[in-house]
Amino acid sequence: MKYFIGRLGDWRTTSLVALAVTATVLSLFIFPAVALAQDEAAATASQEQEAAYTLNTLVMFLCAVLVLFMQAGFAMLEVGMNAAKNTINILFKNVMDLSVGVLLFFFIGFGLMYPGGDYEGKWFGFGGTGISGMDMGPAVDATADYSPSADFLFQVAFAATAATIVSGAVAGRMHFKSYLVYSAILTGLIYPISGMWKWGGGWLDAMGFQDFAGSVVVHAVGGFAGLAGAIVLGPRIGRFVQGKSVAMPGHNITFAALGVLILWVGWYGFNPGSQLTYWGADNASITTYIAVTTTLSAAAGAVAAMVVGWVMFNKPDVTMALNGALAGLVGITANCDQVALWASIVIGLVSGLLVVVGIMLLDKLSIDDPVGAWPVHGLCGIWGGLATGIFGTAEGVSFGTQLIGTAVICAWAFFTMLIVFAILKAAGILRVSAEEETRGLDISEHGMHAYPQIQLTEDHVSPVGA
Amino acid sequence: MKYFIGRLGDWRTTSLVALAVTATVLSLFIFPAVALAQDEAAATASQEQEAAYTLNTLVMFLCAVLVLFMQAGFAMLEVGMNAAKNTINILFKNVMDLSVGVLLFFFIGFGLMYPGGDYEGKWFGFGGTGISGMDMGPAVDATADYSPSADFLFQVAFAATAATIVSGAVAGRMHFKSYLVYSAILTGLIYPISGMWKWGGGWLDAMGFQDFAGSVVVHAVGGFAGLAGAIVLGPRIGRFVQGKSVAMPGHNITFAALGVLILWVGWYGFNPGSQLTYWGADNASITTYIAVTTTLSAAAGAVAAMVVGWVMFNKPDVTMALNGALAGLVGITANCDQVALWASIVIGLVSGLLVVVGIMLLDKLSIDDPVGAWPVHGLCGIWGGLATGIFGTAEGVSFGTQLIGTAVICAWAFFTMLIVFAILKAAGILRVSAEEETRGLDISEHGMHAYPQIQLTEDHVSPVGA
Amino acid sequence: MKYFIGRLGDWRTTSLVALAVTATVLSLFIFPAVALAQDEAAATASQEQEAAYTLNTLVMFLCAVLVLFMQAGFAMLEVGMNAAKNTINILFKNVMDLSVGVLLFFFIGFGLMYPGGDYEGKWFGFGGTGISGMDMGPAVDATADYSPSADFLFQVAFAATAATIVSGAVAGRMHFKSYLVYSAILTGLIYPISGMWKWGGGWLDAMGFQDFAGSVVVHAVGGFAGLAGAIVLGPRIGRFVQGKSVAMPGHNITFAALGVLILWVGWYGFNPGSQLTYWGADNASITTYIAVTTTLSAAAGAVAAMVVGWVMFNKPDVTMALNGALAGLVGITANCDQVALWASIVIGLVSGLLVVVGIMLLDKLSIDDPVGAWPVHGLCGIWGGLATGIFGTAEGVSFGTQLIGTAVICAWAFFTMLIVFAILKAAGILRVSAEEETRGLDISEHGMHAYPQIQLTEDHVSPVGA
Amino acid sequence: MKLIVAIIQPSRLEAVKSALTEVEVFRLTLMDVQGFGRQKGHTETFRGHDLAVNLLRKVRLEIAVNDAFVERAIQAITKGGRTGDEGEIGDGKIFVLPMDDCIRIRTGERGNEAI
Amino acid sequence: MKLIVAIIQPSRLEAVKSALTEVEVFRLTLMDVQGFGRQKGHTETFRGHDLAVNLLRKVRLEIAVNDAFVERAIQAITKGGRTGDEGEIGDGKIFVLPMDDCIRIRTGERGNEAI
Amino acid sequence: MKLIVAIIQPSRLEAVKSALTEVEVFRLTLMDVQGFGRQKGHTETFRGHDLAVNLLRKVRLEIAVNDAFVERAIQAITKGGRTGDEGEIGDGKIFVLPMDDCIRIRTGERGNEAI
Ligand SMILES: Nc1ncnc2c1ncn2[C@@H]1O[C@H](COP(=O)(O)OP(=O)(O)O)[C@@H](O)[C@H]1O
Ligand SMILES: Nc1ncnc2c1ncn2[C@@H]1O[C@H](COP(=O)(O)OP(=O)(O)O)[C@@H](O)[C@H]1O
Ligand SMILES: Nc1ncnc2c1ncn2[C@@H]1O[C@H](COP(=O)(O)OP(=O)(O)O)[C@@H](O)[C@H]1O
Repeated sequence: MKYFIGRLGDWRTTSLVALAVTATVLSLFIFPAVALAQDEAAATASQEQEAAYTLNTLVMFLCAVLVLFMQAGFAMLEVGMNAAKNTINILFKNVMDLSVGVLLFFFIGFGLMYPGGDYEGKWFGFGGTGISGMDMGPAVDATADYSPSADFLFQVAFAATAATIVSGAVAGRMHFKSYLVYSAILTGLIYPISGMWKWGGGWLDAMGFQDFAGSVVVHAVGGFAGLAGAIVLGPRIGRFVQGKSVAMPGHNITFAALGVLILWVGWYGFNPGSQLTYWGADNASITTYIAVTTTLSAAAGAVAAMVVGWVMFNKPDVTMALNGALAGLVGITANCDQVALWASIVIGLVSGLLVVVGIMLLDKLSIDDPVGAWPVHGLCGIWGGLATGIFGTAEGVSFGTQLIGTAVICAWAFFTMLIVFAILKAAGILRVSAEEETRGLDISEHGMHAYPQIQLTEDHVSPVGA
Repeated sequence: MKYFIGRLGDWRTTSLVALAVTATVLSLFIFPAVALAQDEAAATASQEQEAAYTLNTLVMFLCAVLVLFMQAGFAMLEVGMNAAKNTINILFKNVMDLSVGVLLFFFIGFGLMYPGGDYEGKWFGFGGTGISGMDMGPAVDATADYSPSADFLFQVAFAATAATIVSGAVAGRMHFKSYLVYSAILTGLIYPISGMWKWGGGWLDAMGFQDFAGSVVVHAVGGFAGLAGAIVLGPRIGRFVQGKSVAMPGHNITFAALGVLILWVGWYGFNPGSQLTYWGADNASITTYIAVTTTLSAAAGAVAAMVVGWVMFNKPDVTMALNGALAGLVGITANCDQVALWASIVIGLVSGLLVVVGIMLLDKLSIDDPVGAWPVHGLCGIWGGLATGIFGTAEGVSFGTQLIGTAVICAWAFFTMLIVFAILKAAGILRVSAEEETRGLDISEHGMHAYPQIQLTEDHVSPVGA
Repeated sequence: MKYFIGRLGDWRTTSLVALAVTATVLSLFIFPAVALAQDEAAATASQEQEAAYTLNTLVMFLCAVLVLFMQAGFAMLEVGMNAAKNTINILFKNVMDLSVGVLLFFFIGFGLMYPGGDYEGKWFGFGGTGISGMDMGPAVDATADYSPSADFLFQVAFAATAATIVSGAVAGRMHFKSYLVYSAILTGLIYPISGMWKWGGGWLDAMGFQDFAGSVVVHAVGGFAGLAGAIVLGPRIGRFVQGKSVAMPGHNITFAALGVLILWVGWYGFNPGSQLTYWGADNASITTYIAVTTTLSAAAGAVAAMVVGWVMFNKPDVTMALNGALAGLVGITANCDQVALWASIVIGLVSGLLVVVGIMLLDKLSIDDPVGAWPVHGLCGIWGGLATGIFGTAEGVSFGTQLIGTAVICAWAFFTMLIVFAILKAAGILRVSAEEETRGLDISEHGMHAYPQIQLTEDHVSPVGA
Repeated sequence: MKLIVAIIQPSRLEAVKSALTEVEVFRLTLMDVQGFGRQKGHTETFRGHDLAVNLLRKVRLEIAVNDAFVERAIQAITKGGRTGDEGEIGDGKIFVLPMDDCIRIRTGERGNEAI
Repeated sequence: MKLIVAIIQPSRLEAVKSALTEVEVFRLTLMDVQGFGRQKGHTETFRGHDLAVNLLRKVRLEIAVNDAFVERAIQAITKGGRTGDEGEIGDGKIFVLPMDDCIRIRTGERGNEAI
Repeated sequence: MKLIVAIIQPSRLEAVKSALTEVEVFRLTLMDVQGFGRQKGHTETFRGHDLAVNLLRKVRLEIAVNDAFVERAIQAITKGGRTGDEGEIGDGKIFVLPMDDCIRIRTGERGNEAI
């Protein structure tokens, strides 16, 4: 009987996935008609327009590929910074963030985030399922800046990034099925709704809030969603002993460093790609300018975090430097198009400092965020939003507006996800049992070892003084 | 004496490589003349043609780089899914698939696959060694769509992909030198010949067979060559005990997942790149449309395989989801340019289901394919070919033709390679001894450990009931 | 007291980093003015110029991203080829080569390397700090070939490559802080000064010395700087026992192979990207021609090194093949634009042979270069420079000039770095103590294990005969 | 002199070490082992196959003690080694072996002083 | 009571375990070890260097038994542990050590019952 | 017959092996272990946290010898096992255990010949 209910429990949640499948089948009858209707509409465009459309579309496509590559970076970073016994679980979550994310963003998210001109300045809108104006044949509208498919690909890569940030913050103790539910809600609802406020032409955009490539819209959303998860879940067993913070070292720093280097590379899709139109000397110039500010900030972040860590802990700590590079990347994301080069270095230096402070702050508050998702993406996401107000040179940029926009989006992500996690907790499917956690999610959730041939030791390290 | 013969045996096969070297020297006297003759021929082209040529060439180049990156993906996937004691061997095979493949495709393969217009509708042709119409200087023919070098680079990357698929299917028991022989034959002969039938303008192309980016031409060829290898070699020791299939877990799932994510990324070169001409709003639009169908199918494949695996084995199995993503990618490869978005999701879902079924089928048949090369590339390659007939919207596409083309190419790859492997077996150089296999190919073939500092356990897991 | 001095020692060197930070603050007051002044200067350009500028800039940007990705390749290769106990240290060095390198190249290096037209034919010049003619807004000069930011990004990626090559040669025994000093000097001074001689329009360029993408300017500089480091540092403990060379196997060959495959892929940015202008059928054609020679040489290098290794050591050794592929890539780098295809194969074959010879030569000389940085980058860098004189077809190329240019640059890198390393040695901060070395740099320098959950064995292998 | 060999749960290592410290046993050698006993193993899967894992991770302690310390060491291990209040199947065993001699390598001391 | 220590070939582990089960010895502890004996090692290479690997992978079993079980356990290990019919050099050794006491941690039981 | 168990520094392994070879002790089994003794551990860090690592890497040798070889084996290990001239804290211990029997698995030989 108990067994039967257990199965049911599984089913209740996997049925979510089944739902997505059903949605597919339903849509079978909707899409083709739309597509055919638009077939004829393909407008004729001037030669220059044609060239611009071509180039914008293809460069955006290549940038989207770089952003998608970041999934590998996140996977490696998160795996490396956690215990070996949770490796399968983390990899699985990352693959599913992307896969479930793609499908849900396709069915719901894209329509919510880019509802179209009718919803300008609004809080909410829905432009329909799938990708409007998208067709398998010739360009629907060659006078547009780029193809709708390139746009979708680029946007879905961003959505998957926001989702995957959380994975690291909740590592080691969350039920896999609950994670799937979370992931679906974030990419299908939470992210696109606040994303619409800015990038979909919603109220924050109308207000003049600026966030070029998503320090706030993407990273802070992921970071604060992760914080909500970390708080509701509570720390891993043994992470705080009698109020004292105990390190739980990651099992493979090579993977972690590889992950960061991949993320750094992927960011060249994330930030420069967000220019969206690259055609023309001016656009191309700005696109590469963005790449330079991004690089300088990342480098400054790594150096600052190394120095700060060195001073504070008396040894140069590579995990700090790695987090610092990411912090610099997050911090510059909102303003990479509009700050001076010196400012990009300052933004990176501050980001590198902030990430160390953020990690220590969470330790003080006894919040367990295994990979530092909040310090990197949440805190430096805020910093990116505010730095735009401080160093930004774009017309109309104002610190006040930046403050409001940043605060609102962070609060949105934090509180909605707090509710989602709280509901999952109330339903009793959020956190695995202590025994399952101790054995590791790989065995308890997936019945597999990531490294079956290696005898791993886990308990032979103790906090100083114990 | 015995020792001497042993050395001779080595030599007989390494001499194959020596042959390639000799071929190089011979060609020294052929190429320069050709090149010089064409030097003057460079035609003048209109400005639009020039722009198109430039953009097509450069985007194809970048796509080729993405496809070449897939080599890293295959290496990581195959290494991760096999025992640690065969790691060096697998890495070596992958590096050599690429290196030997590049040289042989240059000397023979490219000429066989693209023999030129004279062989239209034919079964066989040879356009000469090297790259015809290729020159180090200015564009030979600027009215062409793209440069011959870009074309060669793109095509050679595909050939290396076909070759490397097999590596996983024959892992753990094949002599390294035999593998080199196989690899040379596949990239030099088997793949280019059937490739010519379709992409070289041969008889299948004339018949109307469609395979956009190679579900059949590349993946099914690799998959069925691998199947032939797996059958002739027989299973690894301990893989089937008294008719019962025994799992031999891969030693590092992190590497496997990294490999799949790299492959996913590389596929954006494979499929969208196969558009070949990207200039113009229409082409650019289709290129990115292809990227979207590819993404949707991969995501659907991963989700479907996860769900099916979850239902059947009662636990979500990440190796299934990873294989499912690849399956979705293979399934959409033939038709990514001509199916509706909903259809791409259906194709992915079916692929995800098929790959699980395929893995179980091989187990039933006691065929040992360590990484699932056949279920992923062979079975879903067929599915991709047939799905083109079902969901395809291109003019002239017909299920019957798809069935014939798919069957013929699969049979060609399977039977020719069956013969090659059988000959190697008859020569006694196909499979290593039981003792060598047990110790692992790394030590017995290469005298090296991949992880010399780690004490690896191998035998401490037994099948249920034993 | 002793403790206090120890702290001071740390501080003396970390203060170097602090200096960089100060420099930033100073520059705050210089940059904005420059930027604003140029704001208005944006010239109008013809449509064709505009298209060329756009395409050149964007393709250079993408190539720069590929070159930056090589950092991940170097990190993986070097980590994999060394003992596990030095992993953190190597990763940290690689991340810092990039981060410190970016900042120093920005402040000093770029101005030294590209001082501008006034310094044509000279030995030395300084064009100012930062990136001249760079602006965050529209293109400063749309009649230029590409944006200054794209240029900077591409060049800084090269500088970081030169720096990171050394990391492998000095692995396992050098103080981290000394490495930071070295890295800053190389990217800030040594590399840009000799780089200016050729690429900055200096005296070697005026003389007709040719080095397309940097076999000499980048790789030989890194290789010889590494050699200087390896000599001054002396071999690792246990590497040469009574004059006999003892292997110290790398701990993870999978990482090493992944690194090489990433480097191979990254090289498509390094070599083809060095065409700098890609617009027009001719440029595009040459760009991809370069990609093909690069590919052929890499493949030939891998095959040659495998065969040579197989003949000499009686077993196919994957580390030789991997080094061979890199050797082929280095050898073709100087001349990839101007040699015939057959020549590119010959260059690769010779590179593959040379790398094996180079490794054995260092062993004979009792010089310990853990990853073979000198054989790969130094020796094959020389070969690349000379091969340009042998096989090159560009106008004015001469073996004599190549010989001079190659010799001068190698000597420059070798002797200046010899001095730098000697000074660090005299200051007593170059090499860690024997005890620290034995325990590994990860613990002694960084207080961290890369793989804390794995029990690693180190001493259980002994040289034959011992 | 006795050599005490104890097979314990990895999760009890810290507790056992504390308990031993309390009875003034400060020195020991430990290694990772795999145990096969009454405790049930679990089932793992890989690509749809079930694998029975009967060998469970344990930690093996080796403690050389003078005769006077034998009983307290045993008590300490028993106390620290129990999972929960009642102990659980799989908590392990202690084996007491006679020992003829003990030598400290550094000094060459022998016998009781060397322990 | 005896403590039987057996060093065997990793490839014979399954056979030894079956043989022990047949004679009703169900509990044991095992660990991975490296052996140095008459069996020749092999040569490894790394970048053109030969390395002699004299230390070979073995598995070490530790089995506490009552006196009545000693002989059967020895027979079972000898039977299961031989490679091929004749056995091969390197098949390993069995050491029988006297044991003074045995304690089950969970219950505190001692002596023969605890084994 | 005795079973000699020696806990040594990993860095002394080669020296101990040579010294044993000199006194004609050719066979042994070794394993990686972690030791806890008088030698101080070190402090590690991870993201700003200090971790005390008290368990230090050691190698454990197990050597079955006939009575006549016991003393020389002990001397050899003591000689080879010392770090520097004086030895250092942490150089380890040798435990000598009585052994009732020894069996060679391949041949079934027992007692002194089997060692
Ligand atoms: N007779 C024995 N010989 C060697 N090891 C034993 C013996 N009995 C138990 N062990 C070790 O103790 C562990 C726990 O034993 P088990 O029978 O599972 O539980 P319990 O200690 O509660 O009886 C086993 O996994 C094994 O490692
Ligand atoms: N005297 C010994 N002391 C400790 N271990 C031994 C001893 N003799 C043999 N062994 C172990 O048994 C293994 C096999 O021994 P070996 O001499 O190679 O073959 P055989 O058992 O056939 O005599 C060795 O690798 C070693 O681990
Ligand atoms: N009584 C003991 N029981 C078990 N192992 C011991 C004992 N004493 C020492 N050891 C082992 O020997 C190692 C060295 O001991 P330690 O006290 O640090 O130095 P020393 O050997 O110089 O006294 C320890 O790490 C431990 O592995």
